[in-house]
Formats: sequence, structure tokens, C-alpha cells
Amino acid sequence: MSANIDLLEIPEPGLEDVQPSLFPPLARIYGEPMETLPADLYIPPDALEVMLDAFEGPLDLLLYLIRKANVDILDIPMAPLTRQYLDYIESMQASNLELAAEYLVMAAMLIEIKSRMLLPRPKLGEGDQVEDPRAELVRRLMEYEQIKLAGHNLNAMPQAERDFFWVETLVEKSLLVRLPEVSVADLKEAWVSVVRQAVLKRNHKISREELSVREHMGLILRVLHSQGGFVQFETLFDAEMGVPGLVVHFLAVLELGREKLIEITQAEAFQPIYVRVNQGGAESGQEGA
Amino acid sequence: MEPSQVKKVLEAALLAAREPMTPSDLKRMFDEELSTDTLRRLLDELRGEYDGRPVELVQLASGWRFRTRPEFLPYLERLNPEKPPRYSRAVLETLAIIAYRQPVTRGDIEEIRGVVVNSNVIKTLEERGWIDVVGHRDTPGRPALFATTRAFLDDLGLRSVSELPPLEQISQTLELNHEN
Amino acid sequence: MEPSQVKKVLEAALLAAREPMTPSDLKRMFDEELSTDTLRRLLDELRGEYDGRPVELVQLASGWRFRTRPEFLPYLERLNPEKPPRYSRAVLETLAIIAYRQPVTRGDIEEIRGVVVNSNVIKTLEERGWIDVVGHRDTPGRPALFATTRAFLDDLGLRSVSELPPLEQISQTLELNHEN
Repeated sequence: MSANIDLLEIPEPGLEDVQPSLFPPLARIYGEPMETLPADLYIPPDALEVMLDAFEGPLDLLLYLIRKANVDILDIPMAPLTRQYLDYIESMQASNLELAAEYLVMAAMLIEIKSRMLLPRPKLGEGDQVEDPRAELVRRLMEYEQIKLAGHNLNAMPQAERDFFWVETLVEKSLLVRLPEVSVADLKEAWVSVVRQAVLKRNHKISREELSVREHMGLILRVLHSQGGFVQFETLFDAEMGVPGLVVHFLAVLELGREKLIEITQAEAFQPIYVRVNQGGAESGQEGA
Repeated sequence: MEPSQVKKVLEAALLAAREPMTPSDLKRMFDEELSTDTLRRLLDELRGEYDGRPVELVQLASGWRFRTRPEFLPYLERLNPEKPPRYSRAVLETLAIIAYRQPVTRGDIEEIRGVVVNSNVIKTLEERGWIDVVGHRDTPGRPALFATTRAFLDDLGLRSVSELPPLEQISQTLELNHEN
Repeated sequence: MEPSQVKKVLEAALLAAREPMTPSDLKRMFDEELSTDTLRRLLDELRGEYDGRPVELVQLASGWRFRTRPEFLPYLERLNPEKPPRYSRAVLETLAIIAYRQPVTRGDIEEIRGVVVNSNVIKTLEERGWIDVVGHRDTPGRPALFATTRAFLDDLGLRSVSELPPLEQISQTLELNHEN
């Protein structure tokens, strides 16, 4: 379309022009009067049906007419705009197309604005701005156009699942070996339960020391295994255990002997004492390991 | 833990995330206290490491997440025969009004658009999780007030509403032809 | 299209995939025919590029997908902690007996518990590395003697078995329980 058509100069009746001519020029192009509306303002009748779908409502249609004619939105020529709008509405009705009520409301509003512009506007006082009957329409058109563009811009932004996709690697939880946790309290509770079931009456005899002895019994058996099931007695003891440790360790050796888990042998007095895992238990243990 | 190891854990978690991860989510994975500054620095480093790669780490309204770069869309869209929803102008304009003027009632939307708002338009946006009711205006009928959600910002790759493209200055005469 | 670009497309698609992708899914993204051999080679190269990264490209029964490496799962776990599994009462009681009465045979355990000890119970504890055989009792059948290991003490945060709650305390607890 041509950007040279300028409808700015459509004479609207104002205070200075209280007696408008019956047929004012529609516009001046480069100062020359223009008697007919530019063809661009007209919608080809065939396009009507398509356009009804294309417009989002009367504001959208008005905006289209204004933008197509390239008129100043702040100084809308109401007469041609209203006429064009009404033509459009009539054509729509003639085509029996369903027309939303808002279009008719807007038609009434345009006619009202146009008629108000024909009336002299009262001057409220020196320097006061005279309210333009088009002001509210202009404000709504501008706001609508802003939103229309914003919607267009939002649509142009990259959107998840349309323009890009979220990365989501597989998390195979079954690959995480989750071992049950056991606390000392769990163990104690289990032991209490065992003891209660067994109704063991000799709880009082089981002392903390005895527990240490039993731990050392296990330690000694492990050392014996690692040494082939047969060691010299002294090698079982390490001075770093400290006196209480050595005592407990010694008691553990005796207890192992008493329970016949080990054999303690000495060829004769003052000869080396040997400790042996009893009766081939060492070999069996290694087989089982 | 070495910062390089912390960064790997962050990377693993973000690559596997089903939704954007907040800094507090990310910190929660570590025994040691991870300061917000350190976290931020590591995330920035991680983002830098993905320069030139087909996915990028982005900061969104509800946190951090990896996404494919938009230039791979032409290939990826062939995988999904179902086309993603294309929204009508009614939906887009309604969304724009809610996004830029929030919180708004349906009446406000109708006022700006000059037409009645179809219920499906609101429903479409609600079902997408992009808008929701944040309250009611204290006027007769107590109309619902709509606002955009975090999911809306996330899906548009934004951290906040203030990152929306600014509303355009409306030209008095048609210099820019937006229809084209 | 350059093979390096094809590889990037594959990488983007596989990172964003919600399901494993079959070779035919992957081929579908390209206009040009991509031979199965070429695809396979590019996928192998891609897998190689992820060496030392927190995710790995794996070929599963139903196709290819990027998967978080298992060593990062404990961190991810903290985001959505699940209740840790528990040992059965049989396992706990057997463990308690071994801990307090070591070294003991299976027969000792059965005598104390009054029920037959299932082999799985012993196996569970052996596999956990918490008990082992320290010898054999010199009685018919030479039954194995079980004791707790250093790993057991470490896992329970004990320096020695003597740090287990003393039995006097337990018998007191027991008496208290009886009184109640």
C-alpha cells in the first residue's frame, strides 16, 4: 500500500468551522483535495467471510481499517472510518454471516463519536484542553494494538515442547544398592527380644568383660587362620594392647582352650608354647572361605 | 569434596531433573554447606562448559534446568508426529493481557479485547498450567483474578515477568507493517 | 550434513528422550539416509565422548538412552529420600546373637532363638561382610563358628564389640519391661 495517502487533513467540524460544507474533500494528498476514499480502505466482498474469522473483534477490525489507510491513530478521521465500518457490518449481515453483538455495539459507538464531533465543543476556560470525543476510542485501540503485538511476540518466543525440549536423563534407581541400615539400638533391641524369648536367666552373669573376651576369641581364631592354624603362643600377644587388653586376650585364649576350639601345647617345661586350631578346623575354615 | 566433583554432581542432578531445580534443592545433595555464591559460580561454570553443545543450562523462574537448543527443533520435531499446540490469536491475546496486566479478571480481558472471552480460551491456558486464579476482586460477583504461573515463565525460558519483551510503543501512523 | 552435526542432533535427541530411542527413531530425524553402520559408529563415538561425565549413553533392550551414572545416585537420592530397607527380625536377631555371643555356631543360634536358622539369613550377613567364619568347633560335624568382622564395627560406628550396650543394661531394660 502507499504510504503517501494522508488523511490527516480530513476536515472535522471544529470550533473554527461550525458550518461544514456538505461535501468536504475526504482528504488532501500532498495538499491536493481527495474526493473519494482510497481503494485500500475497502475490503473486497469475497474476502468478507475470510475476514470475519481473521478479526478478533471490532477493535481488531477498526485497527485494520486505520492501519491500512495509514492514518494517524491520534487523529482518526471519524466520518470515513465510520462509513467504512458500517459498510463492512452491512455486508456481513447481507451475507447472513453470524456477527457478534460487539460489532453492532461498536457501530453505535462510532456513530455517537461522529455526531459528537459535529457539535461545537464547549470551551471550559482559557488554556483548558478540550476533550476529544475520540479519546476513549483511541486509548482502547492503542491498548488493544499493544496487546495484539504482545501476543504475537509471546508466540514468537521459544516455547518448551514446541521449540525446545527439557533434558531428562534416565535415573535407574535400581542401580543404587540400598543396604539396610542397622544401628546399635536395633541390635540391642533384637538382643532383648532374643533374650526375652529364650527367657535366659543367666543375664546377670554375662558381663561386659566377658563380651570383650568373646570378641578376642574371634580375633585369635582369625589370627590363627591367617597363620595357617598354628602359631607360637607369644605371637598372639602384642604389647600395644596394654595390660587390660593383654589380660582379656589371655582369658580369651584360655576360654578357647576350654571350649576346645584350640589346642595349647608345650613339649616340656620352658619350651615354646604352641597354639593350634583344633583338629583340622583350620583346613575346613579355609575350604569354606 | 572437590569443586570439580561438586560440579559433576550438580550436572548429574540437573541433567536428570524432571523439573527446574532450585538452589536449595541443589544444596540439599551435599553434606558440606555449599554457599550460594559458590553454587552460583559452579552453575555459571557448568553453563559455560556447555557452550557449543546441543543442550544448554538455563536459569528459569523456578530454578535451573537443561534444555535442547532451539536450533535442533527441526530434527527433534520429526520424532513427535503430534504437533505441539498452536494457539489461536484469542488465546495469545488473552495470555498477553494476563501476562502484562496481571492480575486481571475476565471482565478486564473482555474490556481490552472488546469481545467476550470464550471459556475454552481460559481453560486452554489453565490446562497448560500457564495461568491460574490468584484471588478474587472485591467487586460484585467477586470475579476471579488470573495471573501467569511459574510454569509459564519456565516454558518460555524466563526468570520473571519483568523479562517479558517490553510492550511495543504504538506508532501513530503505520511505519512498521506488522501484518507482514 | 557433517557427521559431527549428525552426532549433535543425536545427542540432543537422546538427552531429551523420555523413553529409550530405537535406531529407526534416530534415523527418522534426518532427510538423508543414515546407514545402520554409520549410526552405530556415531553412537559409539558419542558414548566415548561421555567418558568421565556424570551421564552415560547406554544401549538398553528397547533402545538407546542417556543414564545417570550409578555413583551419582546417592546424591540424587537425597532429593527424594526413600525409606531405607530394613532387615527382617530373623536377620537382626541372628546378628545380635553373633555379636553378643561370638564365636557361635548355627546350632548355638538355633538353640538361643528356638527356631531353625534359614541359610539366607547367614548368607545375607556374610554378603554384607558383617560376619565370617573364624573356625570350627570340635564337635561332630565340625560346625562353623561365626563372629562379627571389623566391617561390622565400622558400619555401626563402634571401635570394639565391647562398645555394644552392656548386657546388664539390657537385663535391666528387660526387667523394667517385665514390670510394665
